[in-house]
Amino acid sequence: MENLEERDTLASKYGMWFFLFTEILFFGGMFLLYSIYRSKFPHEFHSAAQEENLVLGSVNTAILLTSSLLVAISISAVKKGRNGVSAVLQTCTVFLGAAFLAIKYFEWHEKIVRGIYPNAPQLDQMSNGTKLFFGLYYVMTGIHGLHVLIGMIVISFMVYFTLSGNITVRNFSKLENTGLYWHFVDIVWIYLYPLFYLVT
Amino acid sequence: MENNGSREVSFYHDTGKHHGILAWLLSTDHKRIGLQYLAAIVLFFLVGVSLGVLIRLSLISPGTFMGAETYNRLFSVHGIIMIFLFIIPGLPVAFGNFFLPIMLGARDVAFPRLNRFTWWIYLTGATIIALSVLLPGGAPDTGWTFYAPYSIEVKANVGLAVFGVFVLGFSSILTGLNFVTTIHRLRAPGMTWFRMPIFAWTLYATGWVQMLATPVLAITLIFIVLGRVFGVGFFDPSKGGDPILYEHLFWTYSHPAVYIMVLPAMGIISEVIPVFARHRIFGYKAVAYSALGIAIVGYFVWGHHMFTSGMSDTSRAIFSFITFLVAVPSGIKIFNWVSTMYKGSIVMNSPFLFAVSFIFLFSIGGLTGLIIGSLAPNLHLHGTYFIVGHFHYVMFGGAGFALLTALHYWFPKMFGKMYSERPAKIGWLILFIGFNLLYFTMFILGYNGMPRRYFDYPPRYHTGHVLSTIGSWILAVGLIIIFANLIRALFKGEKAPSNPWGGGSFEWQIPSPPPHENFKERPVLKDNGH
Amino acid sequence: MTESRNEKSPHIVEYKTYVYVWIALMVLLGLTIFAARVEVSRYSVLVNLLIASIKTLLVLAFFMHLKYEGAFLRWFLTSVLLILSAVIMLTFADVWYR
Amino acid sequence: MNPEKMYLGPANIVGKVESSFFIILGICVVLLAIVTVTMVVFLFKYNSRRNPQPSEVGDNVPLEIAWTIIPTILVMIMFYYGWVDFKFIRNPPPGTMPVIVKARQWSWHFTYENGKEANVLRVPVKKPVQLFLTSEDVIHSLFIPAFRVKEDCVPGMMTHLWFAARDLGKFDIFCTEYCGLEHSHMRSKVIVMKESDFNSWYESKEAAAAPEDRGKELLQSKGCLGCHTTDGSKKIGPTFKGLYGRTVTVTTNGKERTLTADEKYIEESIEHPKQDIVKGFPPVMPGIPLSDDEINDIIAYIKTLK
Ligand code: HEA
Ligand code: HEA
Ligand code: HEC
Ligand code: CUA
Ligand SMILES: [Cu+2]
Repeated sequence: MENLEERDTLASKYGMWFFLFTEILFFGGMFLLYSIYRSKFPHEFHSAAQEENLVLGSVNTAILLTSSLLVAISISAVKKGRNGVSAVLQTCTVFLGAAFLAIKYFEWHEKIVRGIYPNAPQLDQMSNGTKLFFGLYYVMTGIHGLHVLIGMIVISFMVYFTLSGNITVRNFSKLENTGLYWHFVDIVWIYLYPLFYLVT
Repeated sequence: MENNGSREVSFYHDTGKHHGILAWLLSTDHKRIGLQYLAAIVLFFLVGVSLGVLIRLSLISPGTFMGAETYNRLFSVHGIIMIFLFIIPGLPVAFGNFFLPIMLGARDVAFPRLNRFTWWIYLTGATIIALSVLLPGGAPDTGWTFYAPYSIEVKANVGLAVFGVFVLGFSSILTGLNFVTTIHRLRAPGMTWFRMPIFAWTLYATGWVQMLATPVLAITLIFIVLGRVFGVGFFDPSKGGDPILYEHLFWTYSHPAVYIMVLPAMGIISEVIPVFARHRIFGYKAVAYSALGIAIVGYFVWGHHMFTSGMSDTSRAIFSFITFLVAVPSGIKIFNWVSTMYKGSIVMNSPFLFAVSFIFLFSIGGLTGLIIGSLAPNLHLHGTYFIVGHFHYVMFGGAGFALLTALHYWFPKMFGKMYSERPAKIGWLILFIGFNLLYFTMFILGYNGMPRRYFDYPPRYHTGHVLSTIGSWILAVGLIIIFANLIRALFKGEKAPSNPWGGGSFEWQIPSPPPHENFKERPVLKDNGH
Repeated sequence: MTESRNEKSPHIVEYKTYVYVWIALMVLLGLTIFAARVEVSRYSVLVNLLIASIKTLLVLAFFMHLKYEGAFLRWFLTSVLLILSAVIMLTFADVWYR
Repeated sequence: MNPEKMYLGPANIVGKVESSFFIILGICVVLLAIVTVTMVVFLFKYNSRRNPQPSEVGDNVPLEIAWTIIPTILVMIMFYYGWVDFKFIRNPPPGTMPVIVKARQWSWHFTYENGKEANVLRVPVKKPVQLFLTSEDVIHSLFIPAFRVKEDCVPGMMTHLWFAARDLGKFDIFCTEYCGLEHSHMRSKVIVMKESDFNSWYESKEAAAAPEDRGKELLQSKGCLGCHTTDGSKKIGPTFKGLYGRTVTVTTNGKERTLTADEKYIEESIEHPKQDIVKGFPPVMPGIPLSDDEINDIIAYIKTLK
């Protein structure tokens, strides 16, 4: 049975992609709600989006795109046998993720102080479309943020594996799959960004 | 491949570093996991049906045995257990786990540890649901559909139950992912896609539905929890939300979910009929493709649960149209099964009896599905006992009977013991009679306007309810005989040969029960396996 | 169907390819801000979504290696996206005509 | 088919639903019979005792195509019949009599064009009536089995259905969307009256009645009697009989206290139902908006219930 003994990297890659497909439909449910409520309340969404901080949103986009670049290069590095380079790049990715979340924290904090959060008395005064916009904003960026957090944790493990020799030139599918996940999280943000910051 | 079973160690013997119960709970052997799932599934089935009997008991004399509050919780918990703990995981996790790798000629599934993990998630989900039933605050009383805004406002432990279902969804997604990858990567040499057993085909289609539909339920349930905890009003009209969107999202999952229930069942029937008819399955490719057809078309018919919901008339028409299309691939399967018997040499053993009654009962269930899938009749029949009749026919008469088929078909292989035929057949007959009395009456009740989820009802429906309840008692007798017979066989049954029925797929070429690594050497498929 | 049992030698994408892709992504980011701020037209939302989709394609093709994988995964991904859009369209068939 | 020509049930919709139902049922029964009979014949004919040797049968592509195409055509026919009748059922003729239906846990409330309110639905015979349905809390569904009509009452939006009754009499109204504890008792009646009877009811002013009578009427129309009785028996809430002056034990903010039910207390109980919860009852009473006058009328009526 040695045939089966072999590590089937293609199987794990398929597994990861299949998992990402489920993630697409998971976020798909939210995008569905967003598009329907936006088509019902175009003006409210338009004006509510003005509350968003375009600069912070754009900086965050740049951060995530850059982190994706680092992950991609780190995989090529491992394939070339440069584990040290790879580990440094991965660490940088984790820090970029942290920066993303920190900025997100300030954005949320700033809104919550102004009483813009679900069920807040101030928000309840506003129009229905505004309530929905911010409800969606918190839920979608929140769940996305959770994904970023999980990604950071997983990448931290990968840094450890890269340094400890668990990930090698011949056995890197763990890292590759982590990379896929991280890029996916990036893609979700690529869409969240125009939907919440640019619809003004 | 010759069979020298005596020298190979059956998977029941512990070989790893753990022993006893731990060796089972930590094992990543797909057969052990499958058996543990089977135990859980049968347990929840028995809990669920017992609740069903209580529902029936209350209905012969509302108010005598319980109050409205208890009744509402009863049918909700009955539905939640039956759907999310029994029938959606049901066939794939128990029989798929045990037999899919063997049928493909593999040693295990693609991700054995992930498989183990799904079992723990399943158990966690089940525990959370059990807590929601038992904790003070009250069992959920929303029905299994958790319709907003009621589910957001009500006091009972709905949040917990919903969270439990969410967790179970994870288990379901990962199982589907595991099986699909297994089928892609671990087929034995020579086993091309069109030489796979049909059961593998149906699990493949099911796996895709699990992966692509369940996440939608997950996010929907998160919205319910967020609504309850943080007051996020996506489905709350006073905050601009739209309750009908909840129904859309819920059924976007829950209709495909009914095919998660029935596709593996169809796979099992496609395995059993040819074996006992001593005849190759008729129209192999058509049966295989129709599984994919059901899975794909089934994704786009969810709106038929919402014909009276206030959805736009345009989309009602669209959904009704697609609903009718999904009947065609189901029909193809039925016709091919029947033709498989043509010019066969049929042996009427108990697995075959269950399989044949599946065809009959599922046809009734499916055809009544068409009646309610039609726009005008649905306006009358929606929300009545006609629907209750329909889904018990497809779920119990379909998937439930397939579970019994599989139990009787694979019992010798799984446990290495033979059960006695006679009690199994008697049990089957009683079950069949009781079943039809219990559920056919519901069609008549429903046609006469008896609404579902009713604790109390006008007296003119009383006769029907009494008949139906009597049916439930007969059915109970049948089930008890069947399970008693199997349990007896576990302890007292004769040793089973490796191929008692003369089956052709790989599992019958290895000893009963199978050895640890299934095959001594990788099997190669030479002839046409089915 | 191209399903080789194991990849022979891993495909290594050069660092600089990735850097070019990153530069392209950054340019698109600038473009999308520009489109949103300056060009205040009805179509700016559409333009923004279009740009987002181009960015996504770049990430998928290069960072996620889809360009170098077999056709299998590409087909699966396409079907998944088709299913999602069909679901969204069917739901809109309700919301728009209600 | 012209449903006006023949008698098909107590409302015009019945014939529509029924005809498509029976056409589809007919096709289904035939299909089921074909499948079952063929199967049973095979079971006997090709039983291993009678036919010990199976014979090889190759796949049959024309047959596969046939049983793909023919069922497709059949289901299209079924769809068609359901759909044409549906179009009739969903599109009322011009000039219907509108009635607004408000559903709430767990009672029905009907409002007519001239502002008349009731909790049973009175309609004139032969006249097309259109119901506009909505809900004040969760989703309900109005179902008149005898008329074969049903539509959900969704909070925050207006749905509709229509029918023209043909027979005089009283018919059940059920709620068929699960809405909580008393879902199965959320019933009412539709009363089909002669045109003249209906008109005299419709035009009648609620004779400037005494406050007690208005109170009684309000309890009816506001759905209080869904949960409370006036005869001393316990329903979901405590009975109104003898309420005024009764000593009640209530829980306020988790603390129990005993008090005597006076006007103030009853008014408070109605306006803020969640504040004082009577011992032994669940805190399920909804806040139902009532004007001060209306509350006074209700109290006046409760006072008469000794
Ligand atoms: C195992 C589960 C299962 C399966 C397989 C099905 C299969 C089908 N169901 Fe069912 N359904 C449920 C479980 C299932 N259902 C449940 C649980 C509910 C209620 C949910 C709730 O509200 O709680 C429900 C409710 C439900 C409704 C909503 C009713 C309402 O609430 O108003 C509708 C309406 O269209 C429907 C239709 C169908 C159809 C058309 C099929 C088709 O797939 C059936 C196809 C099969 C056949 C047609 C029979 C075999 C074929 C032949 C004999 C060949 C010849 C026939 C032709 C080609 C015409 N179902
Ligand atoms: C697979 C799914 C499944 C199965 C098998 C069943 C089985 C049964 N169900 Fe189920 N039912 C549902 C799924 C299922 N149900 C769902 C999803 C709903 C909708 C809930 C909702 O509205 O939200 C529902 C709703 C529902 C209703 C409608 C309630 C209402 O609307 O008010 C009724 C009423 O009669 C009912 C009855 C029964 C009965 C009598 C059985 C019988 O089959 C039970 C027969 C079993 C026995 C008679 C028990 C015999 C055995 C034992 C007691 C154990 C012996 C053990 C050993 C010897 C080991 N069910
Ligand atoms: C959903 C069911 C329900 C409806 C509808 C309802 N009530 Fe109640 N009511 C209750 C329950 C349960 C209680 C006891 C618990 C409490 O005090 O909240 C109660 C308590 C009361 C009390 C205090 C009784 C006492 O014995 O102290 C009054 C007065 C009252 N209701 C009036 C009304 C009026 C007037 C209406 C209609 C406008 C109404 N209720 C509608 C369920 C209901
Ligand atoms: Cu109102 Cu059920
Ligand atoms: Cu369905």
